[in-house]
Amino acid sequence: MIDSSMFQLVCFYAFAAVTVGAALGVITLRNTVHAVLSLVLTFFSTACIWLLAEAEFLAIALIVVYVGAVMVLFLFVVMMLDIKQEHLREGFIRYLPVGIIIALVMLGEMLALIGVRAMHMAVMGANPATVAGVSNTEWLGHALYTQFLLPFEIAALILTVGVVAAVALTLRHRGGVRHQSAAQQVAVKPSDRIRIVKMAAERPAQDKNQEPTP
Amino acid sequence: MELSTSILLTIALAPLVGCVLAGFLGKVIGRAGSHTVTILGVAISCGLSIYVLYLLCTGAASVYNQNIYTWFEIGKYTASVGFLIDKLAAMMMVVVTFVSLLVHIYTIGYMYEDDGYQRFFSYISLFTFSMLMLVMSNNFMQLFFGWEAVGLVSYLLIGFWFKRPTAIYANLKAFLVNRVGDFGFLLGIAAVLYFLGTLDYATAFANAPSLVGKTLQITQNHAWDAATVIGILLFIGAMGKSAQVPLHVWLPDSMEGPTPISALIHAATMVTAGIFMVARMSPIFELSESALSFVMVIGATGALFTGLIGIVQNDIKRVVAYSTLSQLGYMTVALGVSAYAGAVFHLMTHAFFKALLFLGAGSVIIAMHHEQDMRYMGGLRKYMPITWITMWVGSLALCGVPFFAGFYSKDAIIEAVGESHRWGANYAYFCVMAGAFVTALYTFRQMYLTFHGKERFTVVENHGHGHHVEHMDDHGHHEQGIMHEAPKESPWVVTLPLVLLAIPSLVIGFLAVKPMLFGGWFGGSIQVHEANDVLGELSHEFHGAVAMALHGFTQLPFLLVLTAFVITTYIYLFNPAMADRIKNALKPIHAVLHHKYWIDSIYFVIFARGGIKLGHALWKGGDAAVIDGVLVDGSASLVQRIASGVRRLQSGYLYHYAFAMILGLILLLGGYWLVGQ
Amino acid sequence: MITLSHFIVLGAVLFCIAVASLFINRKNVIVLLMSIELMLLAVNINFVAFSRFLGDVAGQVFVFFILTVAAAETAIGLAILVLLFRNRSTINIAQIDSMKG
Amino acid sequence: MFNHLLSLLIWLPIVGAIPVLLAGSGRPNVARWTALLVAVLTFVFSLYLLSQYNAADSAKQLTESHMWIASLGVHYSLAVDGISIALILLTTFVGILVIVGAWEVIQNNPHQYMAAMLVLEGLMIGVFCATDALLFYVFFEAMLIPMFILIGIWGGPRRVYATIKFFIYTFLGSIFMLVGLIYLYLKAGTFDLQALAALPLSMKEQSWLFFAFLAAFAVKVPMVPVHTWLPDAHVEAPTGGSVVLAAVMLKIGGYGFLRFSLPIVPDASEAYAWVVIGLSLIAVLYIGYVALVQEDMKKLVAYSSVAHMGFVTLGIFIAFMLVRGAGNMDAAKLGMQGAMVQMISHGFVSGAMFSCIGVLYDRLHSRQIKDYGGVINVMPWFGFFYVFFAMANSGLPGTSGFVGEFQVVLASFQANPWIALFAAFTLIIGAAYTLWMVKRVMWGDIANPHVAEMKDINGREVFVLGAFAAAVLVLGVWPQPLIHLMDSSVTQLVQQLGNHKI
Repeated sequence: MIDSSMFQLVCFYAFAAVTVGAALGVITLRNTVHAVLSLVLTFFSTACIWLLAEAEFLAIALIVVYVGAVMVLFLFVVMMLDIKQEHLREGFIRYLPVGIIIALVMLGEMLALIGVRAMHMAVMGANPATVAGVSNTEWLGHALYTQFLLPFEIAALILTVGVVAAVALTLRHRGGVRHQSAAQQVAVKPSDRIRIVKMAAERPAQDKNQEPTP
Repeated sequence: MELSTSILLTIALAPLVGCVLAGFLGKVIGRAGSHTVTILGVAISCGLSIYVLYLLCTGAASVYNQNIYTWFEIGKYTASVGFLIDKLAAMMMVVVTFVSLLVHIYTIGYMYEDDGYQRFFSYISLFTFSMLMLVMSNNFMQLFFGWEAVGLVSYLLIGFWFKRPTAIYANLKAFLVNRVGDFGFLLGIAAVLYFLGTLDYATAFANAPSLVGKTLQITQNHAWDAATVIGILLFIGAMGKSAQVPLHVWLPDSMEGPTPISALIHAATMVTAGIFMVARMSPIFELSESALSFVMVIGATGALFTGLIGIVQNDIKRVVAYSTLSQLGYMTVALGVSAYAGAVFHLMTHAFFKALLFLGAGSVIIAMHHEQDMRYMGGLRKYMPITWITMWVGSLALCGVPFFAGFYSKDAIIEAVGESHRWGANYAYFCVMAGAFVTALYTFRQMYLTFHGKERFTVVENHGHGHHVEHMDDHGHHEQGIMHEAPKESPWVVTLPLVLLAIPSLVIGFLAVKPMLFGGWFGGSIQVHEANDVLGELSHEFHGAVAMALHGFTQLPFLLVLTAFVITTYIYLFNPAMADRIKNALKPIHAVLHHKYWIDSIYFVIFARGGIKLGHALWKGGDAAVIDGVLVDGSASLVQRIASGVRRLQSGYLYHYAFAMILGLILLLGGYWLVGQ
Repeated sequence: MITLSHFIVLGAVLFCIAVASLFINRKNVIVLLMSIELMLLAVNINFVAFSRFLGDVAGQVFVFFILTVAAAETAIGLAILVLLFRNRSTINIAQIDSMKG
Repeated sequence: MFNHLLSLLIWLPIVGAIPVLLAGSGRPNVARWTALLVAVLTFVFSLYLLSQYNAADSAKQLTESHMWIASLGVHYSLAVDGISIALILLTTFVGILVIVGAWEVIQNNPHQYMAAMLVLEGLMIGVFCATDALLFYVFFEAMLIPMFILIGIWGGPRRVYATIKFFIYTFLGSIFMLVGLIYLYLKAGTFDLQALAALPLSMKEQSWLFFAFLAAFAVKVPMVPVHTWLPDAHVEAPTGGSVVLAAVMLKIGGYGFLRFSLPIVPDASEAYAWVVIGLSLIAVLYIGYVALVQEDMKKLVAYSSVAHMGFVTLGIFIAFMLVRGAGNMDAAKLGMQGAMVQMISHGFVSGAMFSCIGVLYDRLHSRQIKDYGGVINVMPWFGFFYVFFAMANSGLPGTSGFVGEFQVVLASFQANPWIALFAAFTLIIGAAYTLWMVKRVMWGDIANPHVAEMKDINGREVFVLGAFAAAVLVLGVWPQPLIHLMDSSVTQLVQQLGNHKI
């Protein structure tokens, strides 16, 4: 009989392995589309790990927001741009050892600093949300809309600005494209449509030589 | 009776008014207007000065000493503008305004053709004002004002023909050499203030005895006697202004100015300011034997050696200029032997006869159409008799022929030097005695070359051009020795001053010798220590002017003059070729004299060239190289060099920055880890 | 039994993978952007874990914010990328050095 | 009538600059006349200030004080004494003349030029009025901005180098002063100058502060060896900029010594007086020789400014030797007054010299001496002014240039004859470089066809030069009113010198 904590551990290892594997895929895959898809997998498995940590709202948000929106954006861009893959991979092999060494050194330092062993004892306690008698979403939502209201609003603002900025950056007016301008149509004035021209009366033909065209 | 302040102010300011009117409104009031206002101004001054002198002489007025206004007042130190009018000052005022008046009149004729007519009158009136401020001053500050102001006018007038390169060189030289003297003078004034605590004459002279025993710590171990320091410093000022060796170099060059100026400024008045000043400071000078010895030796050197140069000069004005230098030396020697009255007396007689000689030379120059070289003159006496006679009067006075004005003053000086027992008096006696001979030599030479002998110019009647094409500015251009019309006597505005100056040159000595030299006429203005009173000694032997003159015929100076007369008469009248032979025989000596002992050249190389070289070195080496190059721009370029080194780190590649960040992160983490261990 | 260190080690590993990516994929901006996403994810894992273990809601709130900001950043980053590609026809970073000093 | 006369004097030109600016480049004459009106009004008010001032009272007068930055205890406090008033009058006087002087000369955006001048004038008056150290500092630094603009926009070909040199030089110096002021504030808790003057300080503190102040003011004066910005700034500056720079801005250095170094760090000032005196004498001699060989007229006058300002610092610091060494208060006053008179006089003389060079430059567009020669043939009236100011520059008695030098030499002789000896060298060397320039520019035959075409000065230029000449002459002939104006303030200053702080 596998007890629930053991099961959780097994799940964690499984998801963690997928996460790390997919992350490695992100950075090594030759085809960028594959890399993006691999990143999707990373996010997905991470969301699963968060579920293990009973952070359900964030796990769902990660999938919805990231996988659903951000990653699609990535894919869209990657596919839209006609990127030549070959020379983007230049130096991959050359810098691989450096990258690995630095990554390993950093990992070692981090682990040493965190003190993995000391934290080994920190077993997960009771879920605070459960203790409070509410769901994780409610727990989080309560904090967001009370204590963190201002940052929340600011975050919203940042997102809006981000959207506007992204649009503004990529918007491009192509010359020679005929299109309808509703605003101009509405703001039209009579003088735009009709022009009254005063002309001198027609002159006799013999003056033509003396007086060139006005 | 007290002299009225308003009269004195009128005396001083009338020429200034003339100057301003002629200077600023010259174009409006025209030539005649200009000379009228300036002559009027000076005439008023002259008349009132004579009146003031008369009042003082008759005893109708006492010595005037009042401040007009306070120039500055700081604590116990004050400087005022005020007048001290005693007989000394009054006599100087009369000499200055009288000569100035005559020069004004003379100028009408002399500058007739010049464009700068109004400007010239403005300048000489300004000069009269400045000189009056100098002699009327009752304090050192105002004295210095007058001192420098006459220097300024001298500068302007030497450079009056500012298109001539030589004139503008000479005026700069004159001003700068004078400034060297003023440098000492200013320090002398500072020393007076330091020791006596005042700039006022009366107070300073009253306190002067307190100088005895005071010293100035010059260096750690040397302390100089206060009176000596003051005396020598003040005398350095006099050396500049009165053109004493070695600051005499500017005076001959100053002959670049128009001749009336040479007469007024560089012979009669301004150059004697130094003599006047030392006489004025007699209470201070009397306290220092060393200072007086210094004065005497300098004066004696000038009296003889500058006279020697005069012998080899060919420019008629330069001969007179060197004779002025020599005569100034005589006056200075007189000061040095404490015969202040003798110096001032000679100053007065010299003012008349030297102005006469200069104006006469000017008259000759007009007649010769601005030819100044005596080698192209000769035989002029028949063309210009008045000039000829008056010049002879002046020359005899200059040589010290008995009964002429110069005799009384010069003989008194020679006698006084003979009486003196001061250190260096023997040397001075030799110099003044030899100087008498030299004076006669160059004076007679000049007269013979100019007025006697063969005519060394040719008159070429020139019909093609107008006669009066000779303009002031282009007189250097015509060929030497060629005249377009025969010389003729100058107009009356020129000859009148000559005659008016010839009269005092004849009689003033005779009239004034008794009171001025031996009668204690100057009263308290000139103070002589009893032991130094050489004139007092001489007064025992004085039995009237006639007796003195008759006695003079038997004395060595007159015999020397006579010898010189015989020699020059022989050489220049009867055997003209001999002059050249003597010149060739004495070539080295001639060269020394011709180059004026190379003093000018040495000064030019050391001070002018050297100064410019030093300036360049300091500028390029100090300012440009060290301060700007190393410190200012150097530090800037150091920053730039460091920055351009650091700049390479900014490759612009994102991954380099990322690499740097990660490296930093690793180091940071490693650091924490190490600390944790 | 899952302990805190499991999560943290996972976060550290992910972070280091992303760091290694910065070196080996130095030319490809898209992969670099994705590496940044990975780094953020690693940080988020830590936040979630600590929040869970300390019972503090702030950790999860922060993850929420990070997600938001990261989304905005990605949007702008990709927009810049598009612009870059449009103007230079490449996304090769080696050719982008206008910040060179 | 006015409770805030000093504020009015400061802010009138600054605020007056706004309508001048608003006139725009399209209506240059409106701008010019408005600027002139403002400058004249300021001058009139400064005359009124003079009439309100009681010269017998040595205390600071017409005090104004408002809290400005409460958290730092900084006050907007103004007051004047005789020294300040003299300098304020100089500023407002020169203010009019530079505006008239630039009338037609500045064609490029005259409204901005005039406005910059007015702002500069207001700030300089502020420097002379401020009795709060930080307020002083603010004005002191703010002054650089309009000057920077004046040189940078209307300057000559190397103006960028010159402005940057000018700015960095002066700014570097004043940074040290700021540090010193902050130290004083931390120690005393106030920026009030009077309180700082009463603050006891150890010798070590005083020495540091002394050199901090020296750095700021020596650059401004400027003293050797930090003078090299001045020739460059002058050469590149437009005429008006040069005039203000020489006439007023340099004075702020000397004024700073009087207001900061002397009262706040008297003991260090005494201990290091020899440094300043030595540098002043070097300024007289070394700079004199450097000036002699300059080929650019403006540079020559700029160097002569350095030499003349040497007399200012000499006069100020010789007072220490006299008060503390010889105990001769009156001689110290003589030296100090000499320094003050020299400041005012140099304002007139150098301003006039630069105006003269401006007149020449407007006609020939050259400042090189060799391009001129025989100018007096074609410009006799100008020649009169030029020679007159040259004489004043070489210290001729009867002109203001003489008074200060005379007094300083007299005073320094009392301290040490050698100092007087070296100082008096200026008589020779000053005359040499000035008159040599006059010789090469003015005298002689017409040197080239360009000179022959030069026109004599017009009425506007006669007004500017005539006003300067009148000031130079009046001050030279009768300096007593000026000396009386500053007498009580100088007396008090000299008495302060005697108070030991340790």
